[in-house]
Amino acid sequence: MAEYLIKNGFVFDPVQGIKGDKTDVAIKDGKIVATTALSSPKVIDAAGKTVMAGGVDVHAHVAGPKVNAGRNFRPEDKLFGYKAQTGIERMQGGFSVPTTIRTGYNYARMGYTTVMEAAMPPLYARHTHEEMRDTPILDQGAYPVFGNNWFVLEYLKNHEIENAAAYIAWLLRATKGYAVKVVNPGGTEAWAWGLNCDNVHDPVPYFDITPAQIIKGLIEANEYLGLPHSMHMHANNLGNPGNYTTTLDSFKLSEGIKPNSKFGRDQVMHHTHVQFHSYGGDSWANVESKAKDIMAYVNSHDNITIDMGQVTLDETTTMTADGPFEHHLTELNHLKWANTDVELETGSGVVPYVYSPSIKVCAIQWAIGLELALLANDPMRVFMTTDHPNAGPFIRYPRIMKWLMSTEAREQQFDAFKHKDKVIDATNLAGIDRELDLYEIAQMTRAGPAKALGLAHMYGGLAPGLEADVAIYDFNPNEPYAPDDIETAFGSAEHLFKTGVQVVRDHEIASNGNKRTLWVNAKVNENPQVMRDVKEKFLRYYTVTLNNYEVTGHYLPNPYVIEVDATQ
Amino acid sequence: MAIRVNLITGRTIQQGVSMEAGKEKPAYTTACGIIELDPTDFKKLGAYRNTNVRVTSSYGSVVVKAVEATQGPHPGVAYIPMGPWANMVVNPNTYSTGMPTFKGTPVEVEVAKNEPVYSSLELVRKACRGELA
Amino acid sequence: MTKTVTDVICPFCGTLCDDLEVVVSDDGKELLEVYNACAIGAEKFLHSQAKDRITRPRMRQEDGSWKEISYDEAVDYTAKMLADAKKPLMYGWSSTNCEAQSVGSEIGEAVGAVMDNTATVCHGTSLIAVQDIGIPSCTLGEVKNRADRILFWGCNPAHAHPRHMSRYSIFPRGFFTGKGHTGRKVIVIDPRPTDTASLADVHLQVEQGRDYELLSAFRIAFRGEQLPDVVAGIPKEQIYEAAETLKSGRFVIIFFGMGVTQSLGKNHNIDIAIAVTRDLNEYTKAAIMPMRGHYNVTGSGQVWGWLYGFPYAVDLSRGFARYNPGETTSNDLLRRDEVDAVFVLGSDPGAHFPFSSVKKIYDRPAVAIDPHETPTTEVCNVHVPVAFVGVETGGCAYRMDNVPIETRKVVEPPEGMMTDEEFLKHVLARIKEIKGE
Amino acid sequence: METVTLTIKNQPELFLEAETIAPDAFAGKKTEEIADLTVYVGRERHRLGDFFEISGKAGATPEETKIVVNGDLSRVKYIGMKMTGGEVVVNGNADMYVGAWMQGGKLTVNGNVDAFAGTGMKDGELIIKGNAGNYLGAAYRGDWRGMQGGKIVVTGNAGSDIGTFMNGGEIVVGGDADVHVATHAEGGKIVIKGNAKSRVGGQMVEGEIYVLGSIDVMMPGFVYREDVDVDMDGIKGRFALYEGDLGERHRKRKGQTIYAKLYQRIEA
Repeated sequence: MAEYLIKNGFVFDPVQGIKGDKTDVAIKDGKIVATTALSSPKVIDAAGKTVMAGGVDVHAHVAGPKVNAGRNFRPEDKLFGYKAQTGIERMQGGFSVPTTIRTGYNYARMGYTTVMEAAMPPLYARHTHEEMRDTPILDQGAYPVFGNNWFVLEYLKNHEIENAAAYIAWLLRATKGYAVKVVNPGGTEAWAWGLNCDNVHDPVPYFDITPAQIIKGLIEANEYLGLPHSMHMHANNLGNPGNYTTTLDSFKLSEGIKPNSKFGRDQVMHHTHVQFHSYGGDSWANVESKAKDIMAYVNSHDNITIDMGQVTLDETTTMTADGPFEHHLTELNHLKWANTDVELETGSGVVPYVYSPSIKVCAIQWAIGLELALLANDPMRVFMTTDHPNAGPFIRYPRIMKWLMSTEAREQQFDAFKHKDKVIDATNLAGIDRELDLYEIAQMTRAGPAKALGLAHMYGGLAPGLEADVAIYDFNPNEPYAPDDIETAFGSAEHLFKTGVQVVRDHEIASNGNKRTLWVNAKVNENPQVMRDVKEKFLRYYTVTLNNYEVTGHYLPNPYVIEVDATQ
Repeated sequence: MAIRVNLITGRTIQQGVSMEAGKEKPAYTTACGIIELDPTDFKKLGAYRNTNVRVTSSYGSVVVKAVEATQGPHPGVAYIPMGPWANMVVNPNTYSTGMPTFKGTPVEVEVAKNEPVYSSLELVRKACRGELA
Repeated sequence: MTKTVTDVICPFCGTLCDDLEVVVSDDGKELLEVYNACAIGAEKFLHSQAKDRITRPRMRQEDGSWKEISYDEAVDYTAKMLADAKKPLMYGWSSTNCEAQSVGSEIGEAVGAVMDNTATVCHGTSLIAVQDIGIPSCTLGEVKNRADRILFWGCNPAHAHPRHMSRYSIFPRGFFTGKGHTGRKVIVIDPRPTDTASLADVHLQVEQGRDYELLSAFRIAFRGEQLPDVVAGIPKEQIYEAAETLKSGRFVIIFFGMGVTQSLGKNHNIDIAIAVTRDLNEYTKAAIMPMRGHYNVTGSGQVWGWLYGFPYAVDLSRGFARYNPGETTSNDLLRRDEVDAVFVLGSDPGAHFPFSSVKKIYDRPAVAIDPHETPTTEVCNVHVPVAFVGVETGGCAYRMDNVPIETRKVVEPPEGMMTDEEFLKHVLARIKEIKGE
Repeated sequence: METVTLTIKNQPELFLEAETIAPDAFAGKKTEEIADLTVYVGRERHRLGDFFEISGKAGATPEETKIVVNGDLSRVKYIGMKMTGGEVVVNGNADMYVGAWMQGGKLTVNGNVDAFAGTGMKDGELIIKGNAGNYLGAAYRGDWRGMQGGKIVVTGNAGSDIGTFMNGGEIVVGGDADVHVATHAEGGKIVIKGNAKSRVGGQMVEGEIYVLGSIDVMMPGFVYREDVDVDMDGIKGRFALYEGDLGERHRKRKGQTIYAKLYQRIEA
């Protein structure tokens, strides 16, 4: 493999604590190495430019059945937005739900190299892997959903942590999954009867368990196994006025639990797209930001990480395993609604949504997301996401950077709102003058998510030994710039290296890369009861046989297995 | 004597089995080279069961064997299992949806005792070469 | 000695049963018995053993007779035909695996083809409806475990999806449906008293072609509004009663088929059936599902979905993907003379398109890839026989509820025979050569 | 206003995709530059000039540009697509997508057009002096924003699916209409001067339909309210007013449910 020396760039690397100093970065055999280890490198002159590790997205919906449902049922999302094939680039299409090819290329164009698919229905794991396989460049993993799974509900009803853990280990292996995802715990099972669980104490119909028991039990099972990532949480009551209390109740279920992981993470719960969970008021008429309350809790509890779920004010496509929420949404906007309930496991819904700057609630949502990041004491625990494509498409990350880094940009956006004054009244953002710097941005988009994923040994920084995922942006932080310069520069990386391969050269896609799929192989003690339960449920309730369930072989042409030993 | 009926097409299990066994085989013709008519329509037509009939629509014409409806009664509605015979006469209009109107074609059925029911390959071949009457 | 292969997936219909048992000879060359399959599925496995099977590519001669050619010659002919065409149609893609669909898509991109699958004459209009109104649906296990109201509208699983009723819909005992059949109410709406209707509690014999009006009447009945005395041949009392039966269920599932997708109104019939399902979710839980025909038509819609964003009728001719049924659909393209070559794989348009379209295939350079001799091979210049997917080679397929299942190879194909995927890879390589890449 | 005249001299082997035949593409260009505009036949790129004799010159802006297209254009798609201003006159039959996504100006076809004319139209005037195909003034697949504004006038008949997902504007059909009129419409006005078949106003939320002739099968969700006198744009007479679609959702204004309105003439 070629050696590269990236010289004289302004480097931002939270892993090594480098805050914009002129530093050289050396690449050899797919890894970052000491500059002295190079023999005859190709030299990239990065003088006057910004150099960071490849971006890491902790939460995006980019592959799998509901993403494809979103593509296939929205031809209008692709109208006139296509990009023709040129050179090595295959055909690309789609705005809010891009094709897999465009997904890979567009992340790379922003300098991102690792993207986690946030919700994989286990029965559809093959589909998810097929899409990831056809997403070029990126390293990816997918989180199977557990929060409404019948095995989990039955084990945790009786607090059988060891059995739950054995089942999790089995399912991660069967689906080639990466982490434990929880979406509206109990609520999606309730939705299979057209019902929901509105708070952490609202019991799940028939199963005689509360969301609180599911959440706490899954955190404990996750720590029992010592998985790389923590339990990854989408709480009950998403998107409703007054829901911040449910969010705080959910946070509190992690209290007193310490991480048990040799992968270097400090949290036991990652709560995702918190913007959607930080609403006060009791109706859409008086909805208001509760980001301060939420961040007061997050700032004072080290065992929690969160991501933003920033609204980008675009027309987009919402999609989530929170089936009842999507039904609620289609009742509000009357747009087309797709739903799939998945036997014994989960559900999902998809509805297009227009976040209009002329609608007060949309503007309030926009402000809340930014508040979360700007009120964060520790940017290593608060990550940039749009819950793509739910709050907006991921291609807006550079715009979010602009908003976070510039009060001027925020003021411009406030001025563009139809109900500016009401929005200011209902939120805190206008009173926040913090402007994040690129080091903090690197924490929120690189080092932080990598650490929370238990992948700090691979991603998120530029220390020797890490994967050679390196982005170079045409942006000089030491010279004056307009807010829009940030969006322009970080929307189009000048160069990008992914595991040592140059995938973007002079702002153009230069290679389809060497994409890998990450999954976690957790070894546990033999558990005959769980295996008996698995056989029984497949025999009686599933519509595929057990022998046809496991994802194998060619679905992961380039797997990267993370081994965990939880035998004891 | 000719009767007018509303033609629909679709799957039958015999159509499925014989199709998988080979569309070049006689069993496929037996399964699909037929028209299922309601007993009342047989009466109007004045024909015995298992008589060859010519089915004609605005879009084409085909000879098939008339048999009694297996899933009836459905007076005024006739059924030819999906396949090349039905497709000689169905309405190809897609109404700009891509989908021909396979179901609901007005057809005329008349007795054609002495005309043969062609096998699927013969039928398509002859029709393409303009060799059908 | 023989051996039994279990958990075999049936590559016939969208039911995609995965519990077949197949007995093969010890050397894996002969398939002897098939258990658990329906009559059609069993025939599909057994036909692979036919002694008169065509095992080498053939080219049509001037006099209309066939001449055997090599796979290399077939690859070359196909590649040249596609590379020479300004706008070739690549149709079928339903009786094959996702791996072949994926390679076929790369060919389509290379030559600027229109890619269309059998949905175009099957559930294409359902896909249009889903684009207009969405679709609340579920997996088949949800039906088995929860559904107590089963409505079959314009479909006849007793003939088209023979094991559907026993595996998923009418008869099975599931987690919340321990009583099986007796705990469910079954309604069939069809212009004929079909064999499926004979298993139902209620059959409404709708006037053919008036499904849209009847479905609309259900919506009116749900809201308690006034109905005309008779709609689509059904007295209003029966409509109110059926509407009440649905509303009073705990979990309603509507299955629909060609009876509505191919009748007057087409996508609108499905659109309003989905609206009925949406309405029912105001009162109870309801889902709706198309009875997909070919065992992997769903898969090709998924593969094109993630590659192009459209489930069928994808026009790649300008270097990017466009979609508009009525323009980019096979029968419209053929009728209007919009395409200048036809490639068929995994389908039989010769048997299943209106004859006016079949004639257009005959009038153009055309290649058919199919294990069988069919009316399509009859109108093509070259016929390339291939191994049966799901019998002689494996690969991914998607069930009618979009659940992906890996099909199994149970027996060796005849000596020297290519699979779809292998043949397509050769064609792709040859096209790249021709185009000088 | 300057005029550019195109006369077709070579028919395409397949179909010609010519979205460049629009005042927006021509404005500010000389004849030779217009001839160099790109058109497609399948995957092949060609020059507009390969298929048309081109004379005259374009105005500086679309508004100052008139295009006259002569000859048999029944194999030419996308004429006037997305035009924002100026004028296009087609002397002959044209294929699909005439005036699709049109935003302004005037487009006249002295002949018939195929399907998808005026798809997703926002504004402007589209006049078809012959018959129109299916999906006249309808939404693009999946889009809930169909025709938003402007006016379409067809002298002859129109096909199925007129004004699907219509939100505004007006469509007038001089002759008969095929099945499905104003399906899913939430606004706008459609006038059918001849006869309609069935599925008139199915799933309609809001908007108006006038039918001067017969309706083969009325939707069950349209209920007769009263007879009213209409005198509108030269249409006069006594009409039966139906409201619907009763099966569909409707918004309320001041406690009153707003239905879609279907007027059928009972006497001239």
